[in-house]
This record gives sequence, structure tokens and C-alpha cells, in this order.
Amino acid sequence: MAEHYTSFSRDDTRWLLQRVTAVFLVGVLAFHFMLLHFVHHAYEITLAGTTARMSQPGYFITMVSFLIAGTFHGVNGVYNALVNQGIEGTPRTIVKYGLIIVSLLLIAQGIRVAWAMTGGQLI
Amino acid sequence: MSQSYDRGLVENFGRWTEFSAGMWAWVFHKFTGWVLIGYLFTHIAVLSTAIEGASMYNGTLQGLEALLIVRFMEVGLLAVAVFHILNGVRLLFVDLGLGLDAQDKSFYASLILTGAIAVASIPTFLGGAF
Amino acid sequence: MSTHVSESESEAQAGTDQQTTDRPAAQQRRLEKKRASNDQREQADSSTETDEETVHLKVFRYDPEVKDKQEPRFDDFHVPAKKGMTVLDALIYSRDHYDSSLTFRHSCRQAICGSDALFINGSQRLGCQTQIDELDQPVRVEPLPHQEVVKDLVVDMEHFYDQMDTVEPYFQEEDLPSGLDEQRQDRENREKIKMSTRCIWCGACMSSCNIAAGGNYLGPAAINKAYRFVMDEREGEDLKQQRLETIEEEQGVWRCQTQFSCTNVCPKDIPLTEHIQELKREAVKNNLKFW
Amino acid sequence: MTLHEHDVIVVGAGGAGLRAAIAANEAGADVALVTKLHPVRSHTGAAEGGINAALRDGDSWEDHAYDTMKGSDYLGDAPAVETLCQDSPEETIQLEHWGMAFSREDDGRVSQRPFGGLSFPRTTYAGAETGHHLLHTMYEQVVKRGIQVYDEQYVTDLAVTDHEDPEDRVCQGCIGYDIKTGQLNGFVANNGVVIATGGPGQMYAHTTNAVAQTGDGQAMAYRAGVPLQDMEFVQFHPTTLPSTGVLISEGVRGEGGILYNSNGERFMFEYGYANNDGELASRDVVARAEVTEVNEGRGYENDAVHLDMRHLGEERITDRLENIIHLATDFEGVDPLEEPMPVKPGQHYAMGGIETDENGETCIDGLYAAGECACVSVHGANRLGGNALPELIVFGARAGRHAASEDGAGAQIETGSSARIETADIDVPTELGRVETGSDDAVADGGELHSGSPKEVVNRALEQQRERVETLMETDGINHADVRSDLQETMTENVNVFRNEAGLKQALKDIRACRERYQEVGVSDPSRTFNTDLMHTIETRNLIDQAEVLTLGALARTEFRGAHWRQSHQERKDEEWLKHTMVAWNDGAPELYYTDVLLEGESKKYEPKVRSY
Ligand SMILES: Cc1cc2nc3c(=O)[nH]c(=O)nc-3n(C[C@H](O)[C@H](O)[C@H](O)COP(=O)(O)OP(=O)(O)OC[C@H]3O[C@@H](n4cnc5c(N)ncnc54)[C@H](O)[C@@H]3O)c2cc1C
Ligand code: HEM
Ligand code: SF4
Ligand code: F3S
Ligand code: FES
Repeated sequence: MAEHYTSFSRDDTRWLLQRVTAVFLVGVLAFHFMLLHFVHHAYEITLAGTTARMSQPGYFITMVSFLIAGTFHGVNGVYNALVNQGIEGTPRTIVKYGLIIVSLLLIAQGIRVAWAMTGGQLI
Repeated sequence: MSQSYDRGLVENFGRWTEFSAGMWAWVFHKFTGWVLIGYLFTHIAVLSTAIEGASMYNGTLQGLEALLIVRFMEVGLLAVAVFHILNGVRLLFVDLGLGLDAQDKSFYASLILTGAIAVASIPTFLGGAF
Repeated sequence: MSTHVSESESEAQAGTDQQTTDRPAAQQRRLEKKRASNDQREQADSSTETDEETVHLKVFRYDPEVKDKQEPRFDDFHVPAKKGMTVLDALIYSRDHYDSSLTFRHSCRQAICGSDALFINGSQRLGCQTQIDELDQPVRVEPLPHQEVVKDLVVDMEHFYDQMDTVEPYFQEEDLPSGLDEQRQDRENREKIKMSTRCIWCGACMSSCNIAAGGNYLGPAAINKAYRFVMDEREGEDLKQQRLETIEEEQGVWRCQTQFSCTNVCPKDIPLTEHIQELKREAVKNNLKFW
Repeated sequence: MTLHEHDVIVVGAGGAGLRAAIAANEAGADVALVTKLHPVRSHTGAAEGGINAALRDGDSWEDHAYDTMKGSDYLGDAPAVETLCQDSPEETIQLEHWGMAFSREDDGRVSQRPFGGLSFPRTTYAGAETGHHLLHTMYEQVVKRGIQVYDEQYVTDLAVTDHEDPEDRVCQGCIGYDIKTGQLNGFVANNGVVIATGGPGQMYAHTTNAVAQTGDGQAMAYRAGVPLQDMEFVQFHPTTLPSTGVLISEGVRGEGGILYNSNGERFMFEYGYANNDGELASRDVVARAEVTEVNEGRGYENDAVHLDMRHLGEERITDRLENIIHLATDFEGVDPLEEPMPVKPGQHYAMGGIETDENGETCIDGLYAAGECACVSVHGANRLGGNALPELIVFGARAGRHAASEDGAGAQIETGSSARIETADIDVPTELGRVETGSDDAVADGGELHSGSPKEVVNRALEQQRERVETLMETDGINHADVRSDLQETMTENVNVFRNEAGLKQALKDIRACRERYQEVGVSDPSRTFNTDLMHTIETRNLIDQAEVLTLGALARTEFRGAHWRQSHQERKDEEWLKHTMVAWNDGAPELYYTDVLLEGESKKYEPKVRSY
């Protein structure tokens, strides 16, 4: 008889978060696209405009959540894809922590940029 | 046991002509997902110029926008994002157990809609590029 | 008209001198005689039949022990067409009339034993359940993809059986009514598990799923089997809990990427994807106690 | 070559084999299932209708027994029939307790429906796939108990000691051929071997039985010295699809489906086969009517007549007979909503088989049989629909329990030639039994008896089977498929629903010719891996043996009883024929004799009545 799989890493939390972030992203991404490509055309973007938007706390918070949700969603997706491809053992552990570190760096850098974009004007 | 024949990788990838709608949806969703996360990284990298100051930021952005190729890539990005969103919504419905019978139709609908939106957005994206 | 003796047949003859060394002479002679008589029969067939009345099959051949079959190849068979003929009928005809070494599993001829799931014209189907005149010719018949080939159309099913066993595919209620009393089950609940109990273990779904290919993913059939017990109210809450834990393990439901090909190929029309998705929701619900 | 040792070896893993294995396991024995198909591939899965069990108020096992005796045309043995009817409720509920997905009533209890020949709706069912659920539920229990299963292991012969009198012989095990590797294995059974190999439908060209239904168990037991009982009683189902033999259930006629001949006539009425019941007449009547139509030139191609249900309307058809639409389109390429379905009679069930008592034991010590391959006898001359599945679980369980531990009540049914009341004296047109060639007996006989300790007996049998296989592999011979199709042809032609002396004699001659030609078969596939050619070749030999027994019994029985019809003897002759036919192999010289029918039940005697419904 088949041996039972012993690794009890339940993936339901990540699965659920992937869906929850997706729902969130649908809204924000659409908003983001509309705003920066249709309302303001991308080629018209200047830091001044960006700063104006970023200085509004609501917008700032939205963008930071957007970043965090997007990063989680994307990186988790990539990790799942690799696991499905059959990555096991040490390579998998490396990939896992590698992805976590990269995500944290991305988020940190993103927030730093966003902060810079406020030009210290955040009220 | 006597040896048996393993048809190997051909089995996994060689049969793409026989893929069904659900498989294509999966392939495209993966592909678009990877493009998007890749883009997110570059996007942040580009935006990081904001730390260097306004001229750097404006210069980089406008410099990029001046390149025709970037404009086309933006259309591509939009298409990728739109497909990922539409199919993502389709998948969310599947997760909720809704409309499973129409899973192939909704995939085709996502494809068509993506195409339509991408085409419709061309004027906006290419506006001012020439 | 063409004969069923394919290109490979001439290859086989070319390799004759090699074969004589590792086959008993009697066997060799017999094979030769067999071939000759096959040719004759073929000719007899050809003279009475016209092309429209035959079905052209291209069948995957492989045998680890037979020299000219060690390298997989396709053989052609031309079988007299009959109304109502299935792919399995055509294979049986080919075996009984042209080449008795053609090997495939089959038994019931009525889509209930699950022996003859094959890859027919690019899709997983039961040979006995597939009318040949609905297919484009030549009809290409191969063993199920993603499983090792033992010989010709026979694949190794061990992995599939192991996956089935993993979900503890048996009713385990200990708290049974005594004597001739039944466990009551309402109609709705029976209806709910009805489709899931129809599985005939043919393995078509597993073979069609890209995720199950090569990996250790439990696969749609085993998950469906788990569904059959999880949803059966005759088993108590504790068991349900335990079962949900099994299917939630690493290689369980979360691996499914909703490709739907399992649902598309299942000869018993079991809504596999739906069952898998329902189990995912069930698992999430179960873990988020406040749902 | 490996030797496996277990307390109980069960050969065959259909409903009967699985139940036997579970029972033996519960009795504490170390049991193994040896089967040529993976258990879930067994043909029990094809049964649709249901399981007869007296479960409800207003019903009783006595009524079930009465119906069964009447249905058997008084050729069933009362102790066996009563055992069946008494044990069936408990065994059926046991299946429920194992989780079988029965259809349900509003109150949550299992559903029952009416069935032909039953005085109470006691056929317990699970949709239109009762057999499938029964088979899978029991296999699940086998997995749960961790019972060892050797699947794709083809049993070629039994290992039986060589005592002169079969009643002194002991069965020590059997020999299996591992289909995947081509290796022969010995199975030593410390307590007993249970044969549960199912029906022999492949004797006929057209059958509802699976391709694997070659009656290997019957043939092996027969050659080991156990008589085959009442083999002439074969049930033919009137509505099977001509291309494949797939069964179209009685439900179609029950709902109002009509049979037409090629003149468009509703022949059941127009030619007076059944003026009252028409299409709803009993299976054998309808089957004979169809064959008459075809013989008189009013059939369609494929020797079929048409079964039309279009007038029922799409709604009613999809509501009640949905699975029929799938069957007809998938297996016959006919859409029954658009055109009538071609149907013809097909072999369906063998009432006869290996002679056993109510505990499943044969006259050979340690050899048991259960299921369709056995003849206890509960079906007598004709099986009632829904009585085979209870037979599997009731007698499967009993055989398994008894094989595991010798205790338990003694049986009332006597077995072996000591039960003989009379030796038959009939004219046969040809020699029967073993072909004397002097040399290649291994091929022709498929088995011999051996002496020594259990292991020695098994080892000798193993050696002999190895020789047999080698000979078959090396023989430069003809294809068994040709012999098999000749055999099927003559059986279909001469030993079908219509039987007469000339035809039966012709059949015996043809069977003899097949037997002689079989001396020359060879296996042309040189491979040891999954050599189905070899397996089918051995099966064909088994079919020949059984066809001979069947035809011999049919020739001897000059009466019309149950499923057995004779042209010049069109009535039931109770004074002369209230007895079982037995054929014993007698080391190669088949002998026909008779035993008593036991009509004396626990508390009453079943007086033969006219079988009319
Ligand atoms: C289409 C159809 C519908 C039916 N409907 C009903 C119904 O509604 N109600 C009812 O009561 N009965 C019904 N019957 C009858 C009933 O299903 C069968 O009589 C019964 O299933 C036989 O079961 P079994 O266990 O004896 O044999 P099977 O299920 O046939 O199993 C035989 C087993 O023996 C194994 N075997 C055979 N030969 C060998 C060998 N040489 N070595 C090793 N293993 C071997 C096989 O692998 C298999 O596992 C129906 C039959 C058919 C064909
Ligand atoms: C805007 C709405 C979005 C929706 C509705 C959405 C939806 C989904 C869903 C449901 C999945 C899971 C597929 C599965 O596991 O079966 C997924 C995967 C993924 N998503 Fe998104 N997504 C969105 C935006 C994004 C964004 C912005 C990114 C990039 C940052 C992204 C990157 C990915 C990646 C990389 C995957 C994994 C793909 C794979 O399986 O390889 N998604 N998406
Ligand atoms: S779920 Fe369907 S496809 Fe899969 S094994 Fe069962 S019957 Fe076959
Ligand atoms: S094909 Fe595979 S990915 Fe899921 S829906 Fe079916 S199991
Ligand atoms: S032969 Fe049994 S499923 Fe096709």
C-alpha cells in the first residue's frame, strides 16, 4: 500500500490569500491603469503630479497595499508554479527563502520610493 | 518487473496541439502572471528614480515613453494584464463553483475581450508617440 | 488497396538475422509462417473489400523483449468496417485476424470495468465506448500518456492505484446500528455523492491532467474518491475532519489548477473539477472556523 | 517461480471472491486474492438491476424462497434456496454498513423495487449500477483489511492430490501466471482454495458477459475431479445489442417499448408468441420468439429485430431510461430517440457450474466454489433477476468462512459421486474428453494430479504448468482465436435457445473437432511481458471442456424446463427429470450421471407447480 504523505504543510491559507489579493487587485489594478494611462497619459507623468497624488494619505495607503498585495500574489504564484513543476527538497527551500527575501526587498524599496514620492508632504 | 517505456517529456509538452480550453487557460494565466510579476519588479526599479529627484524621474519616464518600442510593450502589458484579470475573475468563479459548465466559453470570452480591449487602447497608448 | 502490413513489418524482416540469434528457431519459423498467412488473409480481405469499407488504425507498438518492438513504432491495421463498431472491436479484430501479439487490456465491452482507457486520436477515451465512425481516419491509438508503457497499449497502473489507496478509500464508520437496521441517509445526500461513486478507475482523468503528470499529485480520481466519503453523511464529523486533512496535504487539492481536462475526458461524466473545488472550499471553511 | 503461502487462497475477485476473502479474513485466516483482472475490473460491476432480500414488513424469507423455487422450475435445492433467502437480508445490510451507495427512500432506508417473478418488491438497488457499487464497496473493504491481492495473475490450474476417488483428493493450492512478467507462481493454501471465477459466457459468440468470462474455474475444478452440475441451463437475455452484446434492460419493455420484425409487425402478438403479455413475456419466451422471426426471414441484418421506444416520447425516455440512450449511442451507434434499436438474444447467465454444498464446499477436500461459477443450486433451471448478487454475498461469505475454519454446521446437500442416483445412458456421436496423443498431454490437459506433501503437490503442479506454458510458447501452431470462434459458432448455432437432437449431436462433433485442433495451437507472441495471447489460448481450452459438458447435458435432458427447451420434448417431465445432471471428468473420460433434487425445505416441501406468471 502507498505510503501516506507526511508533509502536513497545509496550503489553504496561501490559497485563500491568493484569491483575496486577486479580488483586491482587480479593483486597484483597474484603477491604477485608468488613472495612469487613460486619465493621465503615461508620457505626461511628472514627479510633481506623482507627488501630488502620493501626498494624499488615502492614495498612499492604497498604493502601498497594492504593492504588498501584488507582491504577495505574484511571488506566491511563482512559488506555486515551481512547486507544481515538481521542485523538491533543498532547491525548494532555497527558492522559498529566496522569494521571501526578494519580496521583502521589493516591498521595502517600493515603500521607500513611495515615501520619496510624497516629497515629505504626506499629511 | 520488466522494464517499461517512459515517454518522458514529450508527454508533457509535446501534445500542446491537443490541449483543451482549460489547459490553454492555465498556460496563458501562468504566462501572464509571470510577465506581471516581472513587470512589477521593473516598474518599481524605474520608479526608484524618484529618489534621485524630479529631473531624473521625469527624464527617465519621458525618455522611456519616447521610445516607440516601449509604447508597444505597454499595449502588450495591458493585454497581458487584462487577460490575467479576466481569466483571474473566471478562476475566482470556478473556485466558487459557479458557472463550471461554461468554463470553456468563459475562457474564449476572456480571450476575445482581451483582444478587443487591447486594440481599443492602441490610440491611447500610442497617442503623442509619433 | 493497402495492406495492414506496415513499413515496420519490412523493418522487422530486415532485422531477421539478429532475431534468429535470440529466439528459438521454432518460434522464428512460426512467426514467419504467421506473417505469410497474415499476408494471405490480407489479400483475401482486399479482394472482397473496397477502401471505404475499411477502417484504418494506427496502433502504438512496444515490447521491451522483442527486438523489433523495442523501439516504439506505429503499426497500421485495416479492419472491415461495420455499423456500430467501436475502437475496441477494431482492436480485437486486428488481434484475432492479423497479429495475435497485439496487446491491450479489455474485458467488459460496456464501459464498466475501466480496463481500456486509451489515447485515441489525441484524447483519453474508453475504446469500448468510442464509435469508430465518429473519428477521423486514420484512427491513432496509443497507450495513456503520462504512464509508463508496459507493452503495446498496456500501461503501468500502479501509481494510479497507489494514489487511490492514499485517500483511504473505504467506509470507516464504527458506530453502526445493530442487526438489520440500516444507517439512514437522506435522498439529497445520496444524490450529492451519486456522481462521485460512479468512478470505474479507468485512469483517463489522471492521464489527462498536466499537474498529475510525473509528479505525486493525488490526482482527480483519488480526490473524487475522497469527496465520495467526505460528503457521505453516514461517516461522522471526526472522520470527515481526518479525510479533509489527507486531501489537504501537500499533494492534495491545492495542486489542482482547474484545467478541466479531467472533467472533459471522464467517461462517466463525473464533474471532477467541481468536486475538487468544492473540497477546497470545504477545507478552507473548515480551517476558518468562523465561516 | 515463487511459492506463496497463505491459509486461504481465493481465485477470482468479483463479488463472490471479494466476499469470500473478507469472510475468511474475519475468521482470522491469512487470505490472498488471486485474480486475472484487477478486482474492480470484474464483471460483477456490470450488474444493473439489484439484490433480492426480504427486508421489509410484509415480506419474508419464506416468500423469497417460494418465488425462487418456482422460478427455478423446481430444480433448485431447497436447503440452498432457503439458505440464500435467510442470509440475504443480513448480507445486504452488511453492504449498507460498509457504505454501499444504495438508492434511498424518503425515510432514509434503502430502496427496493419490483422484479420479474417476485411476489414482493424486494430487489434492493443502487441506481442502474447495483453491481458496480457492490463490487467497489467490497473491494474497499478488502483494501481496508489489507488483504493481499495478486492482481493480473492468471490461475492456470489447481494443485490437487492424485487419489483415485475424487472424494479422497485434497486441494493444496493453485498455480498462477503473472501476466505482467510471465512468471509462474505457486500458491500454497493451508486451509483451502475458493474458486470464484464467474461465468463462462465466452462459450457463445454473443453474450452479455465480459471477454474475461471464460469459466476457467469451472474447467479447472472439473478436471480436478469435481462434477459440473446442470450446465445445460443457460439464460439468454432477449434484448442485447447485436454488435457488442451489451444488455438493454427489461425496463425498456416495462415502460412500453415495442418489438418489431422487418415487416414492421409487432410479432409478439401477430404471431401469437405471447398473446397476453406481448413484449413483457418472460425472457426465454421473448428470446425464442426473436430467433424464430429471424430464422423465418423476418429479421434485420445481424440477426436482429427492432426494439422501438420512440413513441414513449423524449421526455419520458430521458426521465426513466436515460442510460439506455447512452448505451445505444455509445455501443451501437444508434440514437434511440431517432430510430429503433436493433436487439437480439444473447447468452446472459449460467445456472449450472461447480457442484457445491450450502457451505460452498466441493467433493474435493479444501476446494470451495462460490458465485456464478458454482452451482449450489439456487437457480435450478432458471435464475430470477436479482438473485445472482445475493448468491455472491451469501455463498461467498459462507465459502470464505468455511475455508478459513472447518467448523460450522454440516451441509445437507451431498456432493461428489456418492450422491449419484443413476448413471446416464445416452448416445453420443463422438468420443468425448481427453484426446489421446501419447505425448503433448501437458498442453491438452492443462493439468494433472500429484502426490506428496502440500508443497510438493504445488511444486509438481508448478513444474507441470511450466512445461505446458513452454510447450505452448514453442509450438509452431495455429491461432487459438480460430478454434475459439469455431466453438462459439457451433454453440450459438446449435446449443442456443432452440435445441434439438440433431443440432446437439452436431455440436458435440464440432466441439470434438475443436478439441482436436486445439492440440495444434501455439502462441505466436514470443514475449513474456503481458502475453495475453498465451492467456487467451489457455482460456480457449477451458471453454472447450465446458462446452462439451453443457452440450452433453442438453442432449441428455429430453424435456423443456426453465431455460432449457427441446424441440421434440416440449413439456416439463417431473417424473423422469426432477434430477440434476452431473458430468465428471473422470481423468479424461467424461461421465454423465444424475443426483436428486432436494425439494424438502426446513419446514415444508416445495411441490412442483406449473411455472406460469
Ligand atoms: C450485464 C449483466 C447484468 C446482470 N444483472 C444482474 C442483476 O441485476 N442482479 C443480479 O443478481 N445478477 C445480475 N447479473 C449476474 C451477476 O452479475 C453475475 O452472476 C455475478 O456478478 C458473477 O459474479 P462472480 O463473483 O461470480 O464473478 P465475476 O464478477 O465475473 O468475477 C470473476 C473473477 O474471477 C477472476 N478470474 C476468472 N478467471 C480467472 C483465472 N483463471 N485466474 C484468476 N482469476 C480469474 C476474474 O478476474 C474476476 O475477478 C448480471 C450479469 C450481467 C452480465
Ligand atoms: C488584477 C487582478 C488579478 C487577478 C484577478 C488575479 C488572479 C489570479 C489568480 C486567481 C491566480 C491563481 C491561479 C491559480 O492558482 O490557479 C493568479 C496567479 C498569478 N498571478 Fe494574478 N491576478 C491579478 C493580478 C496580478 C498581478 C498584478 C500580478 C503581478 C504582480 C499577478 C501575478 C500572478 C502570478 C505570477 C500568478 C501565478 C501564475 C502561475 O500559476 O504561474 N497577478 N492570479
Ligand atoms: S474519475 Fe472518471 S476518468 Fe477518472 S478514473 Fe474515474 S471514471 Fe476514469
Ligand atoms: S485536469 Fe488536473 S488540474 Fe485539476 S481540474 Fe483536473 S485535476
Ligand atoms: S472494456 Fe471495460 S471499460 Fe471498456
